[in-house]
Amino acid sequence: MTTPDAPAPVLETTGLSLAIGGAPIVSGVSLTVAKGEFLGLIGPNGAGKTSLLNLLSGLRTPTSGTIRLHGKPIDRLAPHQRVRAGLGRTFQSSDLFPALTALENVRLAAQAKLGGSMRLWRRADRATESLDAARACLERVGLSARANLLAGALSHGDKRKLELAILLATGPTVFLLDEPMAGVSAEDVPALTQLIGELCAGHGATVVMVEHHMDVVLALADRLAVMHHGALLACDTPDAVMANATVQSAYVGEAL
Amino acid sequence: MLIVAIALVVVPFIDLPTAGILPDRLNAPGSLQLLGLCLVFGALAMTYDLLFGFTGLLSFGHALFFAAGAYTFVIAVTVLRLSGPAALGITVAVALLLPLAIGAVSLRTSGIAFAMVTLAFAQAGAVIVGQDPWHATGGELGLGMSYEKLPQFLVGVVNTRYLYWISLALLIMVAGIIWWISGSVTGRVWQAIRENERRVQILGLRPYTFKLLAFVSASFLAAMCGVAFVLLVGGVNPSIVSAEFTLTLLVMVVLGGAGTRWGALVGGIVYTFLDQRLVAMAGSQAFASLPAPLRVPLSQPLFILGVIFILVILFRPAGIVSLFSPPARRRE
Amino acid sequence: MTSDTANAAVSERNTGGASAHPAPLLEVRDLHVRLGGSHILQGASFDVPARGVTALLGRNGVGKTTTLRAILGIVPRTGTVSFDAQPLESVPTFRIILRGIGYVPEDRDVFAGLTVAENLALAERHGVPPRYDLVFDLFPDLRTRRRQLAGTLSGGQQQMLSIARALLNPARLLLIDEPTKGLSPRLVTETVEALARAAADVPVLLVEQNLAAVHRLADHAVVMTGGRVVHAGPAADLLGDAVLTRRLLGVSA
Amino acid sequence: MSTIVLLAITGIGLGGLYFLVAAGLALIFGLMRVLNFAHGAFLLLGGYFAWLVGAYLAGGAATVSNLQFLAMLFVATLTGAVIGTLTELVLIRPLYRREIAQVLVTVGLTLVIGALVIGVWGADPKTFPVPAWVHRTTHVLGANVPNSRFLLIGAALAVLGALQLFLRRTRYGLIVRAGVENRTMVTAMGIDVRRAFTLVFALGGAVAGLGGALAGVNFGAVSPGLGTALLIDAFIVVVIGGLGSITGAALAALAVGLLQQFANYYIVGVGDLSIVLLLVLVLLVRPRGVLGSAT
Repeated sequence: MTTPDAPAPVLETTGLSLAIGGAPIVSGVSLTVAKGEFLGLIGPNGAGKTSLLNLLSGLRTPTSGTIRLHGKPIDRLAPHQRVRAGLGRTFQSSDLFPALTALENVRLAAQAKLGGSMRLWRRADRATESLDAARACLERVGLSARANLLAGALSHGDKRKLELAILLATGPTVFLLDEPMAGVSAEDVPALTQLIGELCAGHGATVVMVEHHMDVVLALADRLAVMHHGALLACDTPDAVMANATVQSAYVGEAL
Repeated sequence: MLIVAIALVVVPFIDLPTAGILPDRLNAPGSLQLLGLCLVFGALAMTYDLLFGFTGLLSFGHALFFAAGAYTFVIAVTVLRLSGPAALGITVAVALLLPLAIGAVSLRTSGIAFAMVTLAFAQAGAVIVGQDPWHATGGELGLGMSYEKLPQFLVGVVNTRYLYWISLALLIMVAGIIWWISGSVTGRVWQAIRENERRVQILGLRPYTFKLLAFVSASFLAAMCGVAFVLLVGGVNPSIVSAEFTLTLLVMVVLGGAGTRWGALVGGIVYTFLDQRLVAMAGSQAFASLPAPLRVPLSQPLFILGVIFILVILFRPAGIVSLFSPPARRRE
Repeated sequence: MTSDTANAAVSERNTGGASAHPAPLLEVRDLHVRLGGSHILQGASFDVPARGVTALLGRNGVGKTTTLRAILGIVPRTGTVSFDAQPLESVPTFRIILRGIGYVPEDRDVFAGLTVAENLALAERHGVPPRYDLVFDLFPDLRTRRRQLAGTLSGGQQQMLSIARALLNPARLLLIDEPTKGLSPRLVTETVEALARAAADVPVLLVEQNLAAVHRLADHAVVMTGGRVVHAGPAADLLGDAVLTRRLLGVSA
Repeated sequence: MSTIVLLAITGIGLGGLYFLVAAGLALIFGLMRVLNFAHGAFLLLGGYFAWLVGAYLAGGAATVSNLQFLAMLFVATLTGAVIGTLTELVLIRPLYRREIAQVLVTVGLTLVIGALVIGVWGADPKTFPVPAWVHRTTHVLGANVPNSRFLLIGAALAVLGALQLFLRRTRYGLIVRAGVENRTMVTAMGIDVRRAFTLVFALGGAVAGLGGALAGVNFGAVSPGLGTALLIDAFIVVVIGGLGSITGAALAALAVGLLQQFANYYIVGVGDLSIVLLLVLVLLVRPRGVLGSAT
């Protein structure tokens, strides 16, 4: 499939599997994502999409298989080390730090990126370099006006944006987005879609996005990967995937 | 704040009757010792709150580090016959290394398991202190402090005011350090760990390291409270290593209001004061005329404190400091 | 797969229900659910008629499962829910169930450490004769596997056990959440046929992603988007209209 | 040889006592996820009420008849059951879904009951009357084993058997086993799981109360510190066995009892330390305990 002059994959999994209590959750997923590529990951509920992201970000340990980032295996890295290696992610549910302000939420991430979080003598409100970085990230998602509100008090749509600002602040080269539209009201979807498109393009980032809104996926993704029963059913251009009969029957439900 | 601090500093110069609230007139040694004890336990409760209320680590072994500070200092002065500064130096070393070792092991677990491992370590400490295999702790009887090597102003009942000031200085130091580090860059990470540990990892930070730092910081400060405690009461006994004592700390913090700025301090002071004075205040004549079914339980401070504690949990989960929170918040 | 006779039965029941307009069995009005800071249900309102299968449709994550859980009071909710004209808001979950609602949860939720027989025995109620004959008639596999631990059953068998548990007592309404999720095509067919037989006697509120299964079973359709109901009407009308289906469900039926 | 037999039987007896205390804790934690600190206080009250009845029946003598002893055990069990029921109804139930507060309220109850016991009966130990045969020894494989050990082993086996019967053969046992797996689903089957909560607290309290009386037998006296001392041992047993597992608690109790006896015999005074070490080791290797469940 890969032509000789194709760019080296940024993210590559080989035979990635996860079983919990003997039940297969992810089975033998081999996937490559090229530099700057936007991959949409779709599939019915329970197909193993979030589990796959958890394996990539290190929150779960695979039963077998390997993950390479920029050609180097990262299987032995803890979640925080993978983030430092450039693998950033967002979560499906906006479980931020509700008792901290929006700015503090982003600043923790900026601090982690800049280093020096382990400084007991350094007052948080005087750590200007991370504050500036955090403000810039809030600005880019359009949340500057709400910087000093507690994250728990933000509207759902703003929480999704804050989630993106935190991701930006960790400075990743690869974005793993888990259902960025979850719980977002229909009228807010187009604007958020546009924002995600701009952020990813602006960063030249490589993206893997799990999303159920097909219009969002089709608007953003270069390629679509379809999961079903934990396995990768297809991975191709959106047009080819939408025309694929197996995908149609599994995802759209024409099995009967 | 400043007014309260100044008032506390000048207490030993004020000769006032206290109408039975304190054991004696305000600046008498007995009263000053009780007030000092309140200040030390207030500070100790703050150190526990740094761990439990601020970082979200439920440890059942915090008393161990308080006791480690107290015992190390007494043993250094009395058994090893070291000078004050040398004893303090050894205590500081123990107060850093012991929590580093115990924290490094315990923090590999979390939640209830963490609570249980810390409880087990504290229990091991209690066993060692009680059985006294190296003839240093005085076993079940405890150990009185030898004052030979300590400065003269620490000795004798008439000098209780200096001990009171040391307690006050300790409290100000502990409160200041906790205020500073909880507002620090690292302090924000601790708060973040309490709120959502999984997400801290995804920021690229290792929660274990930060939790260990919180554990060592809180334990070190607790050990310093232990030093002030032995200076004030002149000795140690195994009750300060016991599991009950850790539970007492938990009660103080929750009673006052866990995770709030002054809750733990207020809880520590109120608890200690009631624990020490309820019996004496209850010794009045009106009390003696009560029928036995009322008098017997009311003569036990822990009974009253336990009931208050249960009532606070049931009806005032944010602790007694929430009684004084601005009414504006209730309006919304 | 869909036989002509079944189709006819569906449309007949459909028109019968629509023309008579009897009082709905279950009325949901302005239902809100907030969980962990997200506002999942944002004022959902719909009716479940006293006859036939009502399918609750919508994309993943729009709040279908939460709606069922909110009706039963498993998640804290505001708004009104009435069953047979009786309000359910302040009724604890177990009493809602005892009023005659059978529940088949998402992911089956059988008790893995209990045997099949024990899972069923748990559903038995004081003074209500359990309908073992009916259950074992629908799922003969369960009879032979009575002593097996439920955790060792296959996904399809667990699904059958979960449905059997809900059918053991006579119910006036069944809430069934994604019964075909994660099943192989053959098991999907079996499950759907069993449900069709069960639904002949009792009204059902069904959450289902598989549109073919919806086609086979549903008389009425309620479509949710973003925590609200955006469409309600006869299932045949919705599924017969490719443009509408694509717009509401984002898929081609 | 005789030493080893004596140590083994004594260790098993001690394990039996630990199991009696740990069983109720494991039962309550398994179903309700409440770490019940007041369990030691239930035990304490059971022990004191048994002593009260025994002292009254014995009329100043050091021994009681078998029937009188049975009455003491019965009263201890009943006391534990009553206090367990009241605790669940009055303190735990209003705090439903506030799990930390539930733990804290049991801490408060421990303080209250401990203070009451000291207030009413004083801080000194009270000699615990037992039937004369309990003081005698039985010759086993060359060792003279005190009969009290056999009493503890027998009681622990009886409780283990009764609990297993309850869990395996009764409808409430079925509800409890199902509730340990998935409380919400039990409710969603039309079962009032709160009644099971009360029952479990009553049962846990009953076993703790019985444990209190048998602790009186084991130590020859009851004292206000009895509850906390045994509670910590029971915590260790429950955590090693896997929180919530009755079988795990039984195995861990046996291991802890034996380890403590043998360690104490070969190096005086390390018994308590050895079980702490065992706990730390187990938790570092298997943070959920030997038979703990995965979630």
